[in-house]
Amino acid sequence: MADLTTKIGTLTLKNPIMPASGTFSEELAEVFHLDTIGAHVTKTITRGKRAGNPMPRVCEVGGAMLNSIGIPSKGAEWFVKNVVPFYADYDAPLVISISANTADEFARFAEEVSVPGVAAIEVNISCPNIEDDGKAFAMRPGPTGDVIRKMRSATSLPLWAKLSPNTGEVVEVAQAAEAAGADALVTANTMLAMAIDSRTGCVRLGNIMGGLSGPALRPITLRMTYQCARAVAIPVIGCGGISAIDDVLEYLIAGARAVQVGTATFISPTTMPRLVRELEQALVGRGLPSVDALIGTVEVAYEAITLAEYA
Amino acid sequence: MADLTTKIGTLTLKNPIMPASGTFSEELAEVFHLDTIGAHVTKTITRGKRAGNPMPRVCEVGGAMLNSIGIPSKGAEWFVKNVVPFYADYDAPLVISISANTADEFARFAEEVSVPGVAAIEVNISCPNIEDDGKAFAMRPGPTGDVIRKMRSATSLPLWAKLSPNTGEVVEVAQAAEAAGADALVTANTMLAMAIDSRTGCVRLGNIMGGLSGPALRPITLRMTYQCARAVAIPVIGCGGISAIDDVLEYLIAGARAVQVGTATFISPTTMPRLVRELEQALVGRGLPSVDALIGTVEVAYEAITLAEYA
Amino acid sequence: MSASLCVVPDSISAGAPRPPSIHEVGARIKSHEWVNGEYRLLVLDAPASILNCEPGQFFHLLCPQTDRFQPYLRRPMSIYSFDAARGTLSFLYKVAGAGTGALAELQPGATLNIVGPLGKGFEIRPEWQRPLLLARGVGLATLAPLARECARLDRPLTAVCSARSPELLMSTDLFRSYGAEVITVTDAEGNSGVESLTTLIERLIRSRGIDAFFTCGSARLMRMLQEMGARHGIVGQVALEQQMACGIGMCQACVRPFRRETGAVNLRVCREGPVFDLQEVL
Amino acid sequence: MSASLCVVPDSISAGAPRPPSIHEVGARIKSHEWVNGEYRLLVLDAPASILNCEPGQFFHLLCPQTDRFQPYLRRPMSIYSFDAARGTLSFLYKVAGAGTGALAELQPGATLNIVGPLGKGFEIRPEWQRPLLLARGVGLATLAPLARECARLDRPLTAVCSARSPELLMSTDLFRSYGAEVITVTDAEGNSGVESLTTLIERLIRSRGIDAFFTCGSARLMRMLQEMGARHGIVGQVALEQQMACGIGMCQACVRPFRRETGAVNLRVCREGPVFDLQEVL
Ligand SMILES: Cc1cc2nc3c(=O)[nH]c(=O)nc-3n(C[C@H](O)[C@H](O)[C@H](O)COP(=O)(O)OP(=O)(O)OC[C@H]3O[C@@H](n4cnc5c(N)ncnc54)[C@H](O)[C@@H]3O)c2cc1C
Ligand SMILES: Cc1cc2nc3c(=O)[nH]c(=O)nc-3n(C[C@H](O)[C@H](O)[C@H](O)COP(=O)(O)OP(=O)(O)OC[C@H]3O[C@@H](n4cnc5c(N)ncnc54)[C@H](O)[C@@H]3O)c2cc1C
Ligand SMILES: Cc1cc2nc3c(=O)[nH]c(=O)nc-3n(C[C@H](O)[C@H](O)[C@H](O)COP(=O)(O)O)c2cc1C
Ligand SMILES: Cc1cc2nc3c(=O)[nH]c(=O)nc-3n(C[C@H](O)[C@H](O)[C@H](O)COP(=O)(O)O)c2cc1C
Ligand code: FES
Ligand code: FES
Repeated sequence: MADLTTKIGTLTLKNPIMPASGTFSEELAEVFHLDTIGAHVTKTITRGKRAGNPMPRVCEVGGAMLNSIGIPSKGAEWFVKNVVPFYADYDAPLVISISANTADEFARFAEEVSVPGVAAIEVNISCPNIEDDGKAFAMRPGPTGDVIRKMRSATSLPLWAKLSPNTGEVVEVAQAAEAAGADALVTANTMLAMAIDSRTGCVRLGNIMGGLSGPALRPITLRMTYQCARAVAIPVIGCGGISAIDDVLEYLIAGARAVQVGTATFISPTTMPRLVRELEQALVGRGLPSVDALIGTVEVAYEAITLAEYA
Repeated sequence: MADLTTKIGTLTLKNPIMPASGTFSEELAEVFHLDTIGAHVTKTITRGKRAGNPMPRVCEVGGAMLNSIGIPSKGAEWFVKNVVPFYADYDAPLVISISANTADEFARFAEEVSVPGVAAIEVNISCPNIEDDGKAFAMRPGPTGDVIRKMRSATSLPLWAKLSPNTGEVVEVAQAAEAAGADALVTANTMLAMAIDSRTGCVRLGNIMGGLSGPALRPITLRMTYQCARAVAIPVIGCGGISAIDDVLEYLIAGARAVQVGTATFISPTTMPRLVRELEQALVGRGLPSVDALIGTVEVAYEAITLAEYA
Repeated sequence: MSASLCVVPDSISAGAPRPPSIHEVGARIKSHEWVNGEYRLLVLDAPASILNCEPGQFFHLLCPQTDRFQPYLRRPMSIYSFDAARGTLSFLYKVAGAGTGALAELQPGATLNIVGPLGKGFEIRPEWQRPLLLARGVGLATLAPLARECARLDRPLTAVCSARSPELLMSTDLFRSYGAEVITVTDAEGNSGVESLTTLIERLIRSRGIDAFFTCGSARLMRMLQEMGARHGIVGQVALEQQMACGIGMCQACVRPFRRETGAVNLRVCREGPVFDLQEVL
Repeated sequence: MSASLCVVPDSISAGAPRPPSIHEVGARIKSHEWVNGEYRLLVLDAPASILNCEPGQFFHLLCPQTDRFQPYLRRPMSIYSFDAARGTLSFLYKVAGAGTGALAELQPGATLNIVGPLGKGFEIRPEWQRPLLLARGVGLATLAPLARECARLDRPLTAVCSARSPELLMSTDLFRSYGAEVITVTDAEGNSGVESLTTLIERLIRSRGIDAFFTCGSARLMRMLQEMGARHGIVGQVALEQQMACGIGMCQACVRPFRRETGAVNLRVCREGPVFDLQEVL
């Protein structure tokens, strides 16, 4: 037996495995008992109704996928009335992901969704900031800080800032989120990418560009997780390309206090409960008493490979 | 027969297939005749001697690789005396890749290597700018413009700016390079990434982080190629994850006037000559008279997938 | 697609722990044969847990990695037949691209990972006493369990089966074995066009008293039935396809627009479908 | 590693078009057997073009993609034997991780893509009349062609073979068939430690008049021979390993530091090696 609990600020999760926003919904309850996992994270919603992006919305690219789902949303009111109550019967904390066009709108929205049943708010700042020429908030420390600061004064719920890999300033963005009062970081969202059908000459997503997710993303988001875990004191939640237990261990060793599983759930809907089981086995196998004992234990090996001892 | 020539500014290449810097050297002449490909691009050099990064310098991650070779270099003088003459016997233009710590040093270096036998200079601006807190030049439009502008007045050779995917401002960087006088862009270098051996808990590269290359990079650099080809008037050379003819076609369709092949040469050293042959076949198969007829022909399909006609 | 479309369904299944009804299982391949130059029949040994299916439902198949093909996402396939007593589940599929290409390489004895049963199947309402089924291509697979259900419910069925050529007509013997009247039309014989079919089906409506349409496999034929249905006041259902990622309802990849009282709504083909009201399809 | 190390070799092969000497070919697997619990012997049908090899050279193998293992980079393997007359090429390898794990799944008849021959092999200088070979583990594979070369050049060879246990001693019969005097030591028997071996080899130097060392397979034993060589003025060569990407000399992944007159230099194991002067290894 190993202790799988992990603390994300004031929240204690029974284990560090949770879904990534947009790859989880109530329907998964028909596949496994949703209380096997550490938390529930909903698809990003906006305050108003939105249709999302044109078709096709997904395609596969050599062992990974691209999506340009966008953020279809039935709006805040509908969500609070219909979705939040669904999760009331579960123990796992409900984390809701929200998006907005301006920092003020983010704040107003955070207030509206700070209702009983919601344990934390994940802030999807990968969406375009209409006050900054459409650049995503998460591209720069300034706008990221603004969003989190305004939300911080609008709600007392924990705020998880979900960072984007589409920036050269991830450490500065992470520190800005922390300074502005974020309780945790999620590293990271999808990477902007594209595919063309070379036979037809057509782009393969209706929205032309979309987000890369799945195994191909892992080395990039793992790097971000490592960089952020060293640069901030708040917990970092790793996300990107996790499908096997080794991937989970890699993120925890790099410094993540928990991980989110996205695309892998599409490939195998039972991935998360399997990872919970395998994590326990892996800890026991290594003689580790707890998840905590593994987090951030990465070692740096500067040595040359020496001539192998074949013995 | 199809016309495979492509123009990169004032240079005419006999075909659009060339190596990516750091994945090509004189030794490849022992595998195939180097005049089968469109150009020769050498590993980045620095003016002074450098040892490169600690071991291990490479690792593989699910269908892709990470490298932290760094830029080992015997210096400019040695290079001009020993490497440049090697290529004199070939018709394909010699493109040499250089790197430096400051914009002025880039300019001085460009002057020094503007010797007979060199057809163009590829500017590797993914290296840290010691005057900008170690941020790579290619992360921001300002430093990129500075480097190219200073080099522009120091040499009359064509300048190819090699961009980095590690920025959220690729279009601005591309436009800054163009405005400062770059003759072409190469999109792109490797993406900063990391891997940990979950069994030992050690980072898998001596330099901790390294560059992701190979198939996993392609959707990202293809997106950059498309963005840049639309944003600038100078030629864009696609680079990232190319190993099959469909990948070449994808980049050309997206707007690249030529492509660079990197990691694929490690997996199969005969990749480039194969791609040249297959490109000719593909053009003929599509009834296209030339590479030009394919470049930038990407079509955007906004339509919903309609109910398939199974007939 | 306008931003005013609603994008998630109005009803959400009631909350709280229930026993799982969607299963991810490894099923052994019992047999796997070509039925013609394009389609293969895949028969699996399946556990009882996943054989509580409705006609029109589908499974999501994890096609294998092979040297030639490396599919990543799962591939949706309609149930061609399911038999809880014998413990078998089968699919009839066209070998198209990477996914089905890889699938086609699997040998009997191998294990295939499948998720299901998924989606909402056909509903044969009590007032639909004299149904007509119009199938083309893959629709000949999707509509097979419906024909069995019509037999079980004692509704005399007329099955109009269309294909490019007579060799590609599949399932017709199966339809007949369920007691259906089978009428075949093919491009090769020149009697499968919308005009010929309109004449044929108008005649069947009059002579057989058709009161419901079921269709799958052709957008063109679906539009034709919508139009005829509207004209004659005949309702019905259609099984649709859309590219999918999750197949379960999580990702919103598979939405299509439908006409509802409140206006157009986007519904998930994997969840609210794949079977929809014929007249609601936009 | 200090920044003052030189990093590319001093000589660059003379310019200009030459006929290719490194080949990428698909070779048919003739046989593929376990030789003990850890090692497999892979024999390929190989074209003459790639059989112009030197002992100590290696090939770069494209291990296949399997359901269990998806290696990406090639894997370097020393030539265990090559025979231009019979058209065969073989490798003796230890099943370790993803690459060799995937390799081990290949069946006779299958095709393996290989690149080579690569690197610089052993050089038996005229003045080296009484060589001693010290091999452990994989070195028992790498040094086999050297033993054959010693036989061809008529140099009486003493082969000291070390392994964890007697079952893991490979190639000893092969060494004997080349006329070598074979001495085996194992951890199990307790005679493979540096101390026992020092005593043994000191004795052999005296009794056999050993004038050159060849070694491969153990850093510990290499250090021991460096030390003894320095003491007795005996030179020699060592075959080294280093992680590789290209295997041809393009990527600089495989460098190691060596002692040269001008100071320390980094040399590429794939190109300037894998065989190096024993005393130059740092
Ligand atoms: C609910 C449902 C039931 C289906 N039932 C059957 C069936 O019984 N028999 C049969 O032959 N086919 C059926 N199809 C279509 C089948 O899913 C596709 O032919 C298959 O996914 C093609 O995959 P591929 O990799 O071979 O082709 P590719 O063209 O290489 O596929 C590329 C991508 O597009 C998707 N795609 C391609 N064609 C379709 C399509 N028509 N519908 C949805 N996604 C598609 C694939 O899933 C994949 O993600 C059904 C589709 C759906 C949605
Ligand atoms: C010139 C040369 C000749 C060799 N000859 C032989 C031989 O004849 N027989 C034999 O059994 N082994 C030999 N090796 C070692 C062999 O290459 C490795 O055992 C093999 O690459 C392991 O791959 P893997 O995927 O099974 O193991 P993993 O440990 O999963 O490999 C991971 C990565 O590390 C590299 N790697 C692992 N071990 C070594 C090593 N010892 N040397 C270099 N790279 C390594 C792999 O190539 C791969 O890139 C040789 C190595 C070199 C450099
Ligand atoms: C289909 C799809 C939809 C997604 N929707 C959202 C979203 O609404 N909000 C969000 O923050 N991230 C969204 N993501 C990103 C995931 O939450 C996750 O960050 C990303 O997919 C990387 O993880 P993975 O490689 O495990 O999938 C989506 C990803 C996918 C594949
Ligand atoms: C081992 C290795 C070394 C590299 N060295 C350089 C370099 O010196 N300069 C440079 O501009 N790019 C360098 N690159 C990046 C490649 O030129 C190329 O941009 C990148 O690998 C993406 O292409 P690929 O996916 O086809 O490999 C290197 C890449 C690899 C794998
Ligand atoms: S395929 Fe994911 S919602 Fe339908
Ligand atoms: S492995 Fe590339 S230089 Fe040696």
